[in-house]
Amino acid sequence: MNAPGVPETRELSYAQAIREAMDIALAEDERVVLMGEDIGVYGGAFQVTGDLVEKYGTERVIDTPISELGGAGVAVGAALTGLRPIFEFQFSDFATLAMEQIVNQAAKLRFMLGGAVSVPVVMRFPAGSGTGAAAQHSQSLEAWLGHVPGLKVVQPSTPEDAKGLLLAALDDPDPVMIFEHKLLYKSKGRVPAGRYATPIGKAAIRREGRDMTIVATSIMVLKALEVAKTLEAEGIDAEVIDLRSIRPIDRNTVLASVRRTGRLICVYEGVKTLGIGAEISAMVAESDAFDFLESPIVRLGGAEAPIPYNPELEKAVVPQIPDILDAARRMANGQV
Amino acid sequence: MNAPGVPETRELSYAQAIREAMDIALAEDERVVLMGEDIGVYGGAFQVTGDLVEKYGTERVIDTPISELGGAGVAVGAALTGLRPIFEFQFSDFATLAMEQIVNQAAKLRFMLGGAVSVPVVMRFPAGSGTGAAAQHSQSLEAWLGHVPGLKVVQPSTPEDAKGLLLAALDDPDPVMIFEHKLLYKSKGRVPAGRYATPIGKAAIRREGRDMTIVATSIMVLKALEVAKTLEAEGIDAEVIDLRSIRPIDRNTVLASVRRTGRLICVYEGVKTLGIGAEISAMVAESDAFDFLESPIVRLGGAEAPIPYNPELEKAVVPQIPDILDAARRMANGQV
Amino acid sequence: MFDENTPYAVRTYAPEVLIKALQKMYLIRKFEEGAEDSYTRGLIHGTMHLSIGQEASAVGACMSLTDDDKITSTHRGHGHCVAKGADLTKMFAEFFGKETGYCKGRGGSMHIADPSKGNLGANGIVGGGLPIAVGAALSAKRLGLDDVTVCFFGDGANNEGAFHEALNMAAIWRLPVVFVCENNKYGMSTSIERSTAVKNIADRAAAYDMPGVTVNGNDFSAVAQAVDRAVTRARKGDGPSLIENLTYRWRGHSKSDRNRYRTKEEIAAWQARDPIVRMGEMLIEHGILDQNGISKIEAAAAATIEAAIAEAKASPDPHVDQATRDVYSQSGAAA
Amino acid sequence: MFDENTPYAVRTYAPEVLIKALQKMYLIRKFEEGAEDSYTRGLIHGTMHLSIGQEASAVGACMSLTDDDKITSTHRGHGHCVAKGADLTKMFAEFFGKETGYCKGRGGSMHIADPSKGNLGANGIVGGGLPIAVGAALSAKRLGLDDVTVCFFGDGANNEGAFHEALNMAAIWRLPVVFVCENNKYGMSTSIERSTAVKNIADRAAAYDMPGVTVNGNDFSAVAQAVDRAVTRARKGDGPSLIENLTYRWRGHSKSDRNRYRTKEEIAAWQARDPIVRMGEMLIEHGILDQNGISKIEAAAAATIEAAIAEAKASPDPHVDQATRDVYSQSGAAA
Ligand SMILES: Cc1ncc(C[n+]2csc(CCOP(=O)(O)OP(=O)(O)O)c2C)c(N)n1
Ligand SMILES: Cc1ncc(C[n+]2csc(CCOP(=O)(O)OP(=O)(O)O)c2C)c(N)n1
Ligand SMILES: [Mg+2]
Ligand SMILES: [Mg+2]
Repeated sequence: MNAPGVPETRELSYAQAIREAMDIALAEDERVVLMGEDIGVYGGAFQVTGDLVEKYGTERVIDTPISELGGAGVAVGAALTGLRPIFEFQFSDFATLAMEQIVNQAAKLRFMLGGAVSVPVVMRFPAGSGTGAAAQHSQSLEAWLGHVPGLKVVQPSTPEDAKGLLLAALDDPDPVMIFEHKLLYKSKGRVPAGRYATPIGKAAIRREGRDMTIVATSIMVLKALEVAKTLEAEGIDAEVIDLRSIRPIDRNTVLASVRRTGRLICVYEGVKTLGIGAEISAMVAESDAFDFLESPIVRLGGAEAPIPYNPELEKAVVPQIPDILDAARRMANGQV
Repeated sequence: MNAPGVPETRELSYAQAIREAMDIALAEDERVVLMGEDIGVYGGAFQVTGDLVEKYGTERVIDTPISELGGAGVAVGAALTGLRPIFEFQFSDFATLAMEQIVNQAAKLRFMLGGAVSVPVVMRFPAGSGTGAAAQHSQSLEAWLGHVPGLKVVQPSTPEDAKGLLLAALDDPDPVMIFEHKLLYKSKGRVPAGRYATPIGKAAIRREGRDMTIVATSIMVLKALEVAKTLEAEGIDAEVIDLRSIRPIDRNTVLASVRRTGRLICVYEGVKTLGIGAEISAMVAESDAFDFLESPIVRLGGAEAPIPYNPELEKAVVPQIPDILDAARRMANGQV
Repeated sequence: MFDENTPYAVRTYAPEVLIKALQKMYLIRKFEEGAEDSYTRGLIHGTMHLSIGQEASAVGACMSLTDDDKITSTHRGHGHCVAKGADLTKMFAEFFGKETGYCKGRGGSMHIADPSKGNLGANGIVGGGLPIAVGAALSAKRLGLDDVTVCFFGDGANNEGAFHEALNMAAIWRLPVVFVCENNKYGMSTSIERSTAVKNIADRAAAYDMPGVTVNGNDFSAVAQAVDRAVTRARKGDGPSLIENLTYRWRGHSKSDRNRYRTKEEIAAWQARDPIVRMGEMLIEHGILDQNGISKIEAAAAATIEAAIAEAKASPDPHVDQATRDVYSQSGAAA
Repeated sequence: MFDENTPYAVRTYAPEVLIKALQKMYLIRKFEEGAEDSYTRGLIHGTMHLSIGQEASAVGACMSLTDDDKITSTHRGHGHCVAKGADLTKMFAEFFGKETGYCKGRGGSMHIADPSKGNLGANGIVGGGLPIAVGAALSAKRLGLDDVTVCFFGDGANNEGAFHEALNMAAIWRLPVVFVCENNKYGMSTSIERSTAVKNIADRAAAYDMPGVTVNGNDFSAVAQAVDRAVTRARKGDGPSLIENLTYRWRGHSKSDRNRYRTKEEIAAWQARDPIVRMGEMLIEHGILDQNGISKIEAAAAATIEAAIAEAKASPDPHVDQATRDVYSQSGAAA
């Protein structure tokens, strides 16, 4: 039993937390439908939808043909006319087939029509490397969508946020894109029961610190927290910010932190060039926080290469704990 | 007559220069084919291919059906097996339909196959706003492709470079993406006759200056040069760098300039957030040029909105000369 | 009263309904001419795609639709918009980039929409509306409404992957959507013979196990008959259909077209098959109107358009400082 | 000697060619079993898609191809690769992520290619190979070569827009490409009935004005016959064809499949129609091999695979400091 007012929490995996959010939404709101490839009886390629089809039927948990452009477009059209679709791309890489509908239609319809409509579609993108699926199944393309006005783009790193951001996305009248790291699906954490929403556009300070700010996204948040723990033992006090939302970006939280610490490392899995860390760095470099910077801003992003198959190579092209640790130590020692 | 060794130049439009490059390539190399929608008898939506179909026939200047994904994929397959296709997207916006083939196939095949193949395809993307064609015909999505390892991405701003970069792209064994600003097609400049190649990956200092560095892309280079002229009269000496290549980026030229001037403004038409200026800024902020910076780095990019139809609104959402001038003056006066 | 030679439309619709249809056809014609004229006068900033010659397709296809039924349209969408009941002044205002336009000047010709009348909008992306139409039909089915969606698209669009994916999904889910292909023989400069492996686009219906029919798209009655049947079928829950209206655009693709890919003779031959003239003849033949009545309708349409243009021209421009309004539902909600 | 009941393959190919085909079918089967076993032993890092049960389709379709002819393959591509003559050790080496693998360990199971044998590679993107195959056929035509491209894809891929666009272009340009659909009844968990509006995928050929034929994909002779005819047609310049091989995958879609969407009975029924057994029976019936000969072939295949696995396992891993090699042709050419 919980104390009154304190919400009950349970230990859930990230995938379970997402499923719970969908379950709540399906139960509460007849307009909610799930769409995607093999999300029905198969339960989704990563078992995120699980057995929801048994509870809600094939009319609400809809297996689409392998037609990403058309499927996403159907979700857009349905959102425009009264449904609340949650569309799953089986791997975020396949969204490259659907950019037209996401970017030209979902993102722009409201604006192009002078505000006459809105497109409350939610799309989910299992992303990232680490599963040995090679270059066409391992990309992190969230920066693309972060570049597109009209969309909102989030990257939950914890089960609690995975649930809360999905429910927030469903409440949102505009299209919300959720990038989920495949390696996080099995990660566990405390998740409040029932309905709650994690605000879109707010970063979370996962660890306070005075010596440097590490802004991380998605799975890199977990790595950064590990690093911060090690650094603590070395007398270095790192603040770790989980960006959570990459469109809009929580400018205030990041800038306030940098003003306090004077040092910034950005850690992200997407390709370094033009990745999310580029924006964070540029945002700080053009702000009044610039004057507080005591050293160059370091970015640790993915290598300038597709993701290789061999597991050792695969690890080598995305930032790992030792890379972050090394960068943080060098920064603390004024070696950047 | 020209002096010996000095190549003859003529005044050509940007579109004519591109056509001349294609003409040279078609004449020299049987493997070169042009592909795209309405590039034959219509001459291309922007009259870039013009009458090349009359000279080379419909077997080499190939009108495709309205099938961007398939068309781009055919070009990739053809490049893989011996042809040198130049594929034109009618508007760069329609490339959103073809990202799969560009990003999953063209960019990655060489790497995924361990270097066993290369994909010498050239793709041309008429981009940008200013034609009153509204949000689905006016985007600047070059940052997307700049984020993709395996591609090379250039943005010529002059007729000379438009020709030289296209010929360089054809010489290149790897996929090269050329973003052409629609408003530049009619702009004129001196263009050397015959065959020459403008190196991919090299920026051009269009104007030397000591007080600040303005890094601009595409049509913004012309605006920046105008601004520099005005600033000169005010005693402000701006260096203007035409980035030309956004993948790879010419780090050395940019950093050396910033080390000299201590100030940086990035001007680009694409959406500001996660646009090319984000990368330029971050690249400088993480480099040793950081220590030379005397003020925050300013970015002037497209507004966080789709491109509106109304011409005044349309102008309002991309950087204009007064915006750049204003930013430069404020920077010179230490007001940033 | 009617015999087997009486056209479907005359058999089916009341005289005043047919007169209204003719009025709409004239309004479209005059709208397009007014648009063209405005363009020539420099009132239009962008491009435009005129549907002169295709009026029977737009009006015929909307005959059995209510305001709850949806349409999705194309870059060549003025006719569909008028047929679905749009306000002409608001259309011109949009065209002129005015704050009073359907899109508040943000969309222009290629994005005019009127959700209040079930018009989900023109689309600048060839084929872009096809999956959206299927989505609208999915909504109707899921929400238990009996709305039907009519999805307009061109012959050029039929080679887009979106066409294939959309028709397949509509078929497997038996959704209430009618695909109306306006086959005007060209996608921009590319003839159907050069772009499309089949002769009739309706032949592709078999690949989606749905009825496909090719009709004379300049014959109002034939279009109305084919679409009515498909709409009835869709409303009953029997799934989608594909209808191909053979028609022709008299003008170039857009304002930059030099008409190099077709002959003057071809254009003249099609102009001789004017769908509006044909409709007028049918109404005269069946005693519904006389020539004088038709002339009055034409004159009234011209006057209506003139007034709409004048009113639209005089209406206010958007505020430049609101250029980024309406990107999100709650302003200022994002970056 | 041959009568009308003699299967096409027996009539057409020399005995040693047929024996070689059976050898390849066994090599595929043993390759897949070896792959599965290696996976179970933890030698494989990623996923894999096994083609056990589909061997007749892969081998039959490659019968009339030379090393200059091209194929494009799919995520379920091991069989095609072996059929097109790949080195088994290099295949396993790739599978194990080794520097000696076809892709130097960069690609893995879903990207094995062997350009030296005309194999343009597996593809991780469903439908991704279809336009690429058309491009290869365009090259052949433009360069005046008489190479043909065989494009393998699955039933699931037939609902991708890429399928539609690729078949249309191949048809209008009369390109030398043969589309071979391996219809194994499911795209992952989604049956063709639930995903596809037509019963037979070959029925969609009519939408591209090309011949379409559905054959028993477990009957080596039937596959070879259909594809040979289509290859001949393509080589003569008469354009593309679509062939649908009805077959079945015995294993799950990939290693994460719990087989919830099909019954044990269905799987057993298809296992009873083993394409390799059928091929063996045909060769016995026509006096080309006896049971003993077949057993020897099977044993030899098993031994070959075992040796390939051993050799592959023992070969060197890539150097981690070369993780970003081969992104560009000239190393260090970009960012
Ligand atoms: C995806 C996409 N590709 C290309 C274009 C450029 N474009 C606009 S209209 C058009 C021709 C369309 O032909 P069709 O569908 O037959 O319609 P029509 O213009 O004949 O009414 C083209 C190529 C576009 N807007 N969108
Ligand atoms: C564009 C794309 N969408 C989805 C997937 C995930 N996926 C891989 S194989 C597959 C099923 C393919 O079915 P089919 O084409 O019938 O081939 P089969 O697996 O049956 O051989 C799916 C959905 C993918 N790899 N690419
Ligand atoms: Mg047309
Ligand atoms: Mg299958």
